[in-house]
Amino acid sequence: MMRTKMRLLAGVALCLGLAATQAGAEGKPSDEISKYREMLADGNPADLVELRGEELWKTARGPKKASLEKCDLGLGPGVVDGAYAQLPRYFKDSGKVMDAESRLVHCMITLQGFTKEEAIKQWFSKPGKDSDIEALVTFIGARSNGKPIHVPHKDPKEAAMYKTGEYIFYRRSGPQDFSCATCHTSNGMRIRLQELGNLTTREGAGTAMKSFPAYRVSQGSVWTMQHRLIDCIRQARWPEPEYLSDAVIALEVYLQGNASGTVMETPGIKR
Amino acid sequence: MNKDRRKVLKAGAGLGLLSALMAVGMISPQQAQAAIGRGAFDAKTIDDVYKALGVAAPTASDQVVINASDIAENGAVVPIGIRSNLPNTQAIALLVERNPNPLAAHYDLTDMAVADITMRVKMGQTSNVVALVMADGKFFSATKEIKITLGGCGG
Amino acid sequence: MKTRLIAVGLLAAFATGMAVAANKETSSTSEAEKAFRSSFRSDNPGYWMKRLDQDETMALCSKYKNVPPKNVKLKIERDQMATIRYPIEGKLIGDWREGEKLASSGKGGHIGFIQPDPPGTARGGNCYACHQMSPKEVAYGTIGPSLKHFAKTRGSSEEIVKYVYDKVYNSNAFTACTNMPRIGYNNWLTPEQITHIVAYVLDPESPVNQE
Amino acid sequence: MGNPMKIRATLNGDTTDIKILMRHDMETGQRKDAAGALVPAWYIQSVVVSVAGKTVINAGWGQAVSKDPYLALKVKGANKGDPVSVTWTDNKNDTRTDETTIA
Repeated sequence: MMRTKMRLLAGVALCLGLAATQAGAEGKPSDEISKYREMLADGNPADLVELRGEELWKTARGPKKASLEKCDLGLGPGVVDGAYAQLPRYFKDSGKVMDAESRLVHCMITLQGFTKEEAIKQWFSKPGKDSDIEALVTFIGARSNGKPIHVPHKDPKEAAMYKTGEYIFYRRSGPQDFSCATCHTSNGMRIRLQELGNLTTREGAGTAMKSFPAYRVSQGSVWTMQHRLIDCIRQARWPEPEYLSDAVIALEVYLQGNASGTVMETPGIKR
Repeated sequence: MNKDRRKVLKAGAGLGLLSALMAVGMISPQQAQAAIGRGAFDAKTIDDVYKALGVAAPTASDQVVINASDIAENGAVVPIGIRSNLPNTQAIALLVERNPNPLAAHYDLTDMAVADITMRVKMGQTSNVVALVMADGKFFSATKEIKITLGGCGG
Repeated sequence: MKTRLIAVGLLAAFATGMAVAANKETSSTSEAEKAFRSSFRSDNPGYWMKRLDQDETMALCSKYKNVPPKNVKLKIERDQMATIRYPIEGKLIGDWREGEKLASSGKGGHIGFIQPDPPGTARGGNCYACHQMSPKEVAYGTIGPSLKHFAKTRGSSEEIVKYVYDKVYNSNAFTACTNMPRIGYNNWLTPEQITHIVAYVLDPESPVNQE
Repeated sequence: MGNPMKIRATLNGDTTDIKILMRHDMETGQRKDAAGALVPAWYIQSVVVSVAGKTVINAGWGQAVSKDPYLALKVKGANKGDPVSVTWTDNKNDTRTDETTIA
């Protein structure tokens, strides 16, 4: 009911007609949307999620009754500050290129003794059931605020992942002929009223990547970058890649690589 | 005290009664909380909300200001601020005309409060929102239309 | 007017696509495709996974990042032009009111384990995601050109009617590797539904051609 | 019990800005779950804000208040260091109080 479905156009068009006669001093749609976003920015519910993540990080949990404080996110055991901004990266211990989320899950398995299934059982929140992973990633992300994204993909394994990410970015298929590139390779375009970043540029990729994890008001929860990308792929009408799969991490390497140099500012707040 | 009593009586059984009672120290906030009828929240039209609150037609006033964008990208979260420049503002309420239950929130203000409140509400569709204010025992209002648009991929 | 409704020549095109694309690719591309393909749950139904298959057009557009060399571009456009099919009744202008609903809806077609569409969800054309149409709708996208007052500026001759139908049916017949989906060719909408969108664009009564 | 709130209270001149974020799903009673069943209404019905022990605002809320509610208000005559207390109560009589001091 509250989430009124699609009959909107007719309604909106009608109401616009009315509004035009009622109030001559209407703002431009783009200005009004900016105002809407400004009003949202002051008071991001993700701040509460971040606090919960910090608690979870420090709490001894799992079969090994250990906290995550010794987790190596790429800058050494226990170093959280600035780590998110330099992920994904290649990890020798696992022999894989890992993003913040796959590395976090790795630590939940190795340090806390969870199985992978247990660790990722609830990788995103549902109404009434908050996700621990989401909270932890929000905490980790915020500890990179003020730091520039730096994913140079110099290691051969990272370079290969960047190439794979680029390949997937341009790969068209499905009943709408979509690829990521369909919406995200031009400057200054909109889908409906939503600006689309040109993700092949530092500015476009940076604007997107610096603000995740982000609270999405349409979903009423924080979305991690994994969630963001998996849902983009759902919107492209493809089957979903698995959580933490290489396709998603490869896209992240590509996007973080393109965004490198942009200063982190999380958690964001989005439509 | 006499003057205050009259004010209380004038306010009637509606929105401002509790704050008025609280202001003169006749009841505590806890009592006020328990005493506020939920009926107004169940009302299905603005008129019925007014009836439940004991409000006759409020006077439109440019001293009541709604601070909100004309367009909201998502109806699940619509930020709305209400400010009253009227002296002795005792209560503020927000109504969303086309929601199933128009009354979204009401606030009884004590002397310490500035009549300037911001909140976020759900709107099922494009609608007028009404800011209802009780000041000095009288009711005033402001109205603004907020359009709920579709953002993103639309799926 | 042709009045055939051919079921769809899609499957063959899907099947041949991958092979054509794969031939000339470097090994890094096939590694990338392998990494991509291995990223999906093994219990995805086959008819979902089919959506990852590429026909020749998709494969070529991906390979050239949507900027194909001239000869490839011309070949795609020629091949795609030949795929266009028309409704049985032969009438290319339908009901603009139905067209408006289709143009406004971005629903339908979502699959997957997380948030698939409820059964029976109707597919929309989602035109407003990319195009301005009725001047009264403010929430329009700008990925595609504005279609506001389309019939007012370009008329609604038989040629224009056919052009709009053909373009919606198979956008790649006119511009290879355009961002616009091949809405008829991919069976996203039926030929009849496309005639409604044509009406929404061209009917003088349609909001698109009003102030 | 509920989850902690985030309360910011800052003195600017003679006015104190109080900004409150609460963690609550604010179920309207009109949403359907994945199985198509209505999710029962569960939402905050009252919020009381007090400064230095005195009530400033007494709010009644309906189902229309957004998930993870946000409330901003202003107070006159408060001082740095004064305690600010916020209490919400929902329709299942769950309640939560958090406090901060004016900075």
